[in-house]
Amino acid sequence: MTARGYGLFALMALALACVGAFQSWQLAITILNMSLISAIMALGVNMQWGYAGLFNVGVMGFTAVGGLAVVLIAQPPVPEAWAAGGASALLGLMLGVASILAAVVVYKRLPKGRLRGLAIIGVLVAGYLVTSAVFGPATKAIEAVNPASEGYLGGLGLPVVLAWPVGALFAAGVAWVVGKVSLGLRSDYLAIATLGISEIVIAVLKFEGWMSRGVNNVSGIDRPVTRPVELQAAPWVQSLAETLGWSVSQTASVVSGLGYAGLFALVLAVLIWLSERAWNSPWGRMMRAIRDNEVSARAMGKNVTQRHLAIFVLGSAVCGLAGAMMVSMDGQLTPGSYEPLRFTFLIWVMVIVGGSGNNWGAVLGGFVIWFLWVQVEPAGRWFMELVTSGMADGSDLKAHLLSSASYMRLLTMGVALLLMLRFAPRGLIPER
Amino acid sequence: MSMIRVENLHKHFGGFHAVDGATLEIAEGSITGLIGPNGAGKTTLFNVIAGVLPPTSGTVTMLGDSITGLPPHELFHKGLLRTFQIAHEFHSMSVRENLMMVPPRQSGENLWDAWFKGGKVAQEEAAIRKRADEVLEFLTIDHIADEKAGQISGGQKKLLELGRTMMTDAKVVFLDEVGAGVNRTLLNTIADAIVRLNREKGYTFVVIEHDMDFIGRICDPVICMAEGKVLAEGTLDQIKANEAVIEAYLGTGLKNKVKDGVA
Amino acid sequence: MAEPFLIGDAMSGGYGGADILHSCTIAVEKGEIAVIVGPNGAGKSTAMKAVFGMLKLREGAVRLAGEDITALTPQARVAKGMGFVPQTSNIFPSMTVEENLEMGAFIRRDNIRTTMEQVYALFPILRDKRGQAAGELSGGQRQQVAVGRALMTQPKVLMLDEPTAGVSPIVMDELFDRIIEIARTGISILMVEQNARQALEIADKGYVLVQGANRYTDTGAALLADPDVRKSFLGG
Amino acid sequence: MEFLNAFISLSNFMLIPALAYGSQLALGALGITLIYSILRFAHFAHGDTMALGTAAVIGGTFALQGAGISIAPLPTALLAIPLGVVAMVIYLLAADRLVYRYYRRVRAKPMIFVMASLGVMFVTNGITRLFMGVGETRFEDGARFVFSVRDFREFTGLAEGLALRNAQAITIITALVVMVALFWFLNRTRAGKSMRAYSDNEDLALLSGINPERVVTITWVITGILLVLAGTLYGLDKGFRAFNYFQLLLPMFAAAILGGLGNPLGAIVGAYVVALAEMGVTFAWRRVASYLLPDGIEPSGMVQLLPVDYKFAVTFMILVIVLLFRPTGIFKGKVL
Amino acid sequence: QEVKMGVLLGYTGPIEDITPYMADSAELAMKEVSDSGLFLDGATITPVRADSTCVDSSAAQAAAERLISSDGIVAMVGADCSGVTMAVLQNVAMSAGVPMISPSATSPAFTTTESNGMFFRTAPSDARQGVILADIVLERGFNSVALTHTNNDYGSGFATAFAEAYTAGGGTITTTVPHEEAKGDYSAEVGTLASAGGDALVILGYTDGGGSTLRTAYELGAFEQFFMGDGMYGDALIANTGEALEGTVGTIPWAQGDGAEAFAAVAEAAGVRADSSYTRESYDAAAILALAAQAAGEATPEGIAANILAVANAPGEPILPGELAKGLEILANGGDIDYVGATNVELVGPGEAAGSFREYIVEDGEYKTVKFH
Ligand SMILES: Nc1ncnc2c1ncn2[C@@H]1O[C@H](COP(=O)(O)OP(=O)(O)OP(=O)(O)O)[C@@H](O)[C@H]1O
Ligand SMILES: Nc1ncnc2c1ncn2[C@@H]1O[C@H](COP(=O)(O)OP(=O)(O)OP(=O)(O)O)[C@@H](O)[C@H]1O
Ligand SMILES: [Mg+2]
Ligand SMILES: [Mg+2]
Repeated sequence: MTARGYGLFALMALALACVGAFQSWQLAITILNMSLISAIMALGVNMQWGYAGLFNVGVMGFTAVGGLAVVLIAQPPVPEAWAAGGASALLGLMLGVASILAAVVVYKRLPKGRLRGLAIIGVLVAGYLVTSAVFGPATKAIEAVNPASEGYLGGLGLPVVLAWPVGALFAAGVAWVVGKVSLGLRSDYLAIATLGISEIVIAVLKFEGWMSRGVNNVSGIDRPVTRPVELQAAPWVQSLAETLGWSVSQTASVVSGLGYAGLFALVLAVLIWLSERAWNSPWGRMMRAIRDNEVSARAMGKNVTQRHLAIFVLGSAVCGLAGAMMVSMDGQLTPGSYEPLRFTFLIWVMVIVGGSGNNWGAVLGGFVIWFLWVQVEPAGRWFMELVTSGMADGSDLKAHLLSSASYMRLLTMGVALLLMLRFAPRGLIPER
Repeated sequence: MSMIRVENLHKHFGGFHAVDGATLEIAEGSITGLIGPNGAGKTTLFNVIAGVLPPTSGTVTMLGDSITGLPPHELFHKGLLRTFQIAHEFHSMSVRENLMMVPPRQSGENLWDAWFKGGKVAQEEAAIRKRADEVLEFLTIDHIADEKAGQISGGQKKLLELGRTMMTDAKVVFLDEVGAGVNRTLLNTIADAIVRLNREKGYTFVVIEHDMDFIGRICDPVICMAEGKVLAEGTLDQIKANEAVIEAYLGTGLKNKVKDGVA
Repeated sequence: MAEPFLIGDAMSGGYGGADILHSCTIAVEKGEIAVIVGPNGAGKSTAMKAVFGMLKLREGAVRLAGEDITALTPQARVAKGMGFVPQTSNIFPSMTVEENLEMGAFIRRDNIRTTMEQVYALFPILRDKRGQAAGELSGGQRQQVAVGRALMTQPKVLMLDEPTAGVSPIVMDELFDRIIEIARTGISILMVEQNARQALEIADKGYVLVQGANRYTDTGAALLADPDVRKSFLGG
Repeated sequence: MEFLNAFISLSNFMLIPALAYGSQLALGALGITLIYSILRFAHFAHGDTMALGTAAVIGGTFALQGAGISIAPLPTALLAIPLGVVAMVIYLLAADRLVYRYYRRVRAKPMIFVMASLGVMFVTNGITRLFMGVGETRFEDGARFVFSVRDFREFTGLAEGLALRNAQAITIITALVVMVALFWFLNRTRAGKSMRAYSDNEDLALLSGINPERVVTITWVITGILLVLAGTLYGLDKGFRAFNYFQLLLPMFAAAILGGLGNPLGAIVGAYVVALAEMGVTFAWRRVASYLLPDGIEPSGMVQLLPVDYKFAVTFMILVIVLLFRPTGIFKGKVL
Repeated sequence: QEVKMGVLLGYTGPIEDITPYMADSAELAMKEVSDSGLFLDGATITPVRADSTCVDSSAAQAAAERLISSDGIVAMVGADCSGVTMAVLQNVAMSAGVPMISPSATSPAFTTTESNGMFFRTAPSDARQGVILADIVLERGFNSVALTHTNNDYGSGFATAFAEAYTAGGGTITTTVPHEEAKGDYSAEVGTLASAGGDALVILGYTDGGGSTLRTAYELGAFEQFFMGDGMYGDALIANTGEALEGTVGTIPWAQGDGAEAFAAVAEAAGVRADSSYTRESYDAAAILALAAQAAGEATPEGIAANILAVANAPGEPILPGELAKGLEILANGGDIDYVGATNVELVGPGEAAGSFREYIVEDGEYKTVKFH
């Protein structure tokens, strides 16, 4: 990293410290924790875009898949639901997979031609019918089990930290399939395909209630760090509060938040070490070559397709990991909240503003953009108050402007984004 | 055995037959010149052989094994290298890095080694770097080794194209107009290098060029293509004497040779 | 002596970093052919771009018919009657060959049909390919389109950066022939060439550039006759 | 008779709405594709600029209504469109001067433009809401229907009815006219060709005497016209709500990309495909089938390809499948 | 003395069109309390708004954290959507010990979730409304209906409750189709609903998606009779759907008596739009928080949390909107009140509200009360 980089990170730390000093330490840590997660997501996207030039606009889908892993790993199983239809739901799933595999076998075995097309369609239709005959009733039965608070199969009831690597694996698995299907597409076409697939993933999460409770959300998921409410009772926290002269609840929140921050920072540190080392090795040189000119890289003996798939899977796994971390911090999975603007485009903004092709840039971007995303709201209000301060009290315009202050949030975000892009068009810490 | 054998090869773009039943043979150890009018299908033929384009029909064999339709990276590992007529540099990488990425089977390209076997990777890197620097010096572009390849002059890009083929051991090298835009004095040096590589290391070369001096200096035999087919084959002198080749390709020199006309 | 029709006078400048051109001068008289030769990376293309205003000069001036045009934008220079074929990316790849030629005549308001016929006569292959996207052409065909596009402008001075790179001998001869003809009609030609011997044969004036500076300047014939020049820059 | 009923039912519930929706998408997608091909970036601010433009038209409409001017049975908003166009062209050009021009000068990568357009999107989002608020605004006046279901049933005596709203009819007609005009402009006029040339090779366009700033200006003017038209027609048909316009962004992009980016014809075809996919794949054929099947046989289920739950997923699935077979869109599009 | 209360709602995002009116209503109650001069020896309440975004729970948590630890609010009205509300409750409010009353989070999950007594809501859970609506539909002789609901926990929970009661009562649901908000075009959904048929269409959603569905269904001649839930109630719906809405029957939590009218009058006097979704619930939420502080005699989170149930439920003097001053006075004198408010609030322990429902019918472009349930 350059001096400029260190300087910018120092500034970022200063900004967080100011939040702590002038607003509150709880807020500073809330922002810090989500910034760490955002930084990890940005690292994942940077691997795909910055290293390989893959335009993945399906980040949302991979994050959500990672989140689902938390539910499936950490939630306690629902025995009634398993009894009601667990076995047949699984059977249904397997039938579905089997029919797809059968179609693939048909595709590989039969010669090209009309017969093959018809055979594939036949296999798929038959598979669909059989699958839905088994699967449909099973899921209905599961969803009917205590729908207000359960209505799904639950998870395995394992420790929640285990869900993080599993989240990464889930995302990697989905990415492998997605990559196999769509990596032949270039730039914007890949973008829209991945966007589409991520929408499909969210649709599945929303509608397959037997698995994720759908739009009814899963809440109260186990946490990797003791919750502040429980910490408040701990004697050492109380004595710490006394030493600091803080309230117990504040101390507990800060301690719990720092616990997450430690875990997340550890993950981030490992990831960035791996990324930096890879990026500065012949592997990184090869990836840059592939990004610059695929045709030429192929002619120089690099298996572009395979490398693309690998980096796509790797980057998506990192996004999935971040998604799992986020869900386990929130303690809930809300499929309805996965929106492209928040979970895809915002991450892209982080990567580009931070400096694509530079790991530290992406990390800094994650911090800066998340900080802004949260803090532009008071800034916008403050600005509105400033603007209207000169106006006569009770004037209609003033009233209108003040009541519209909430819309300053995105407006301020836009202005901040434009300013940063203007003064650092290649990113805050650009690729060398 | 012939190094490359192309049999009745067709490549169609829509209704247009860019390569239209070409059959030719490249002898092992030869430096074969490939000439022909613009649009004769030379580059297209290269692209099909090198796996960039799938053939419409026909076969290509290398040392007796079929390589029809193999992807370019596999062909590279079989020892088939090529340059591009329109330079395909890695524009955001330095000139030296452009060369250093070429050698195959670098252990540092494997993530595991890159992460956990730093020593081994560093050792390999030093060797590769040395070789790259030698190539750069030979091509007289060592002073721009650290420039971004996207920002070097047109001729320098051509040299870089050639340089990449010198970074690894090859069996057969396809050169697509490496000379176009390259200074003639330097081109002579390059010609000598090609001959040397051919003699000392036994590389086979196939060379597309429009500069007859260059062809004459290094090539034997010469194949002339036209309209997707092989028009004539033989030594350069035979080709130069061929009426059809003269009409389609060589022409008879300047009409207004001396300005303000002597006549 | 009166000032040449077009002159890039003592130009210094580069792409933002260190200077590429060091007080480099190139000029062409009305109706004459000037040829620039030199090793790769000498700054020939850079000098051409500088004359055409695509590069900011740190020092020096460009004058056309006595008028200082140093501050003009490239498109203003086009309006003043200058035409340019760059060395690379010199066609509109997704437009058809014919549209490429039309774009060459963009600033003309008169009938362009006859000029287009002349281009087709010069490069017959283009007539066959006129409905095809230029990006799908072979390397030599593209080069023909590029030159054809510049000819369509009917400029007062035509600047060509390696027009013959990649074209077949027969087309190259035609092209040089045509360039001589054009020059005879009073148009000035300034070109960079690596097919230097053929080019200098038809040149009224030759420049040898090395590392951004003028090394030799003389008539074409004289440069051809100079053994040093031949050996170092023309391949013997 | 039965067949007619089936067809009317199909038209009423699927064909006409899909055609109208497709036309609205097409106008939007055309703008996106134009900016993509000429200025070379994906314009994320498109949806929100559409909202702002429509807001301007609504302002004008209310002013006209206040002055008692109307062109009933046509909606007054049509009269206010020129005003909206002028406002939007000024806005877009201002955005270009303040934001995009700098990146053109430094030759920034397309992705930087995309991010800048996201910034513009946020800003526009705020301005629209400051100006119009967030609630739903209806500004349609004049007659609502060319003919309504009830009129149609009475008139024809058929069991099934068919509705054609004024806004739908106007949308479809306008879209057709605009498409033809745009094609003529791009392929036949000097200005149009200079735009295509600029999009192909900026430097060379310069060397052909094309003034790049002029090309950029024309592009934004056309975009302004297209997006105000699209936004107004959409608003007339479905009511104005700023957030809905933002949501339109994805289907519009889907249309432009599916058709082949940078290809105007593609944008149009893509838009209709997206619209039909959204409506058609999850369409329940039961009602239509009940007319076509012989008496006595009633379809038992919904006769539906897929449940409506997956409506959006299905649209994207179709998109992905089409792209797998045509990797650069239905009509060969550009790749940056 | 100044007391700060948070108003955490989604001013941007999918429900941005109803939140401004909710916030206005909540602030109306706070202003009423401040203006009375009776609140805690002349203290005033300053509302502090923050954006919950409705969908982005991370941003919502940060906003709530800022409200609590930086702005120093003692209680908050909010949040709105169930997902963000749960996140704020579990991760911020509970640990900070700040009570929150949501005017619109209707998910059944809140009934059972542990909250340390920090979570309340003024919107009754959808389960009961579903049953009541089902009865109304059957009572009116519609034995076969098509059902569409907005695709979130509100819509899906409501639809489940409705369907269960309706089929149990002998009705047939021809099909159930979820719809997304803010999509503009609902022809596909209507096409499916029409194809399925039925004597009427039941729409459980919001003004935007539900309203558009209703209008589209009417204009395409798919259905003539509609039933709807509380989420769509409001004059905006009448303005936007016009004659299509005529004859539509629906339910809404409503004070039996003068509560709702009283609220309408108060709101009109203050120039606040009262007829939008969840404005009544928002007013009530803010009023209860203020009254609870008064009952505690101090504006502290603990005090407020401890007194919410006491002021909201019987026994005591019933208090309607506009009568907050009266309530404050009674409490100051050590009396007991039962806040009735605009929606007949009855808090069944933390996390659950019970209330009465009004059955209304739209006639001549107005909502007319049929009866109370
Ligand atoms: N993608 C394509 N689509 C359509 N036609 C093509 C395509 N690529 C090449 N062609 C045509 O195929 C013919 C052969 O082109 P090719 O590049 O092989 O010629 P070449 O012999 O290498 O010529 P040159 O000496 O000019 O490089 C040309 O006429 C060209 O127009
Ligand atoms: N866009 C650019 N940015 C930075 N440096 C450049 C750029 N283009 C060229 N250069 C540098 O300027 C020098 C001169 O380049 P120029 O293209 O003028 O050479 P040339 O004489 O035309 O060579 P050639 O015969 O190979 O075309 C080279 O060293 C090159 O590295
Ligand atoms: Mg070629
Ligand atoms: Mg050059």
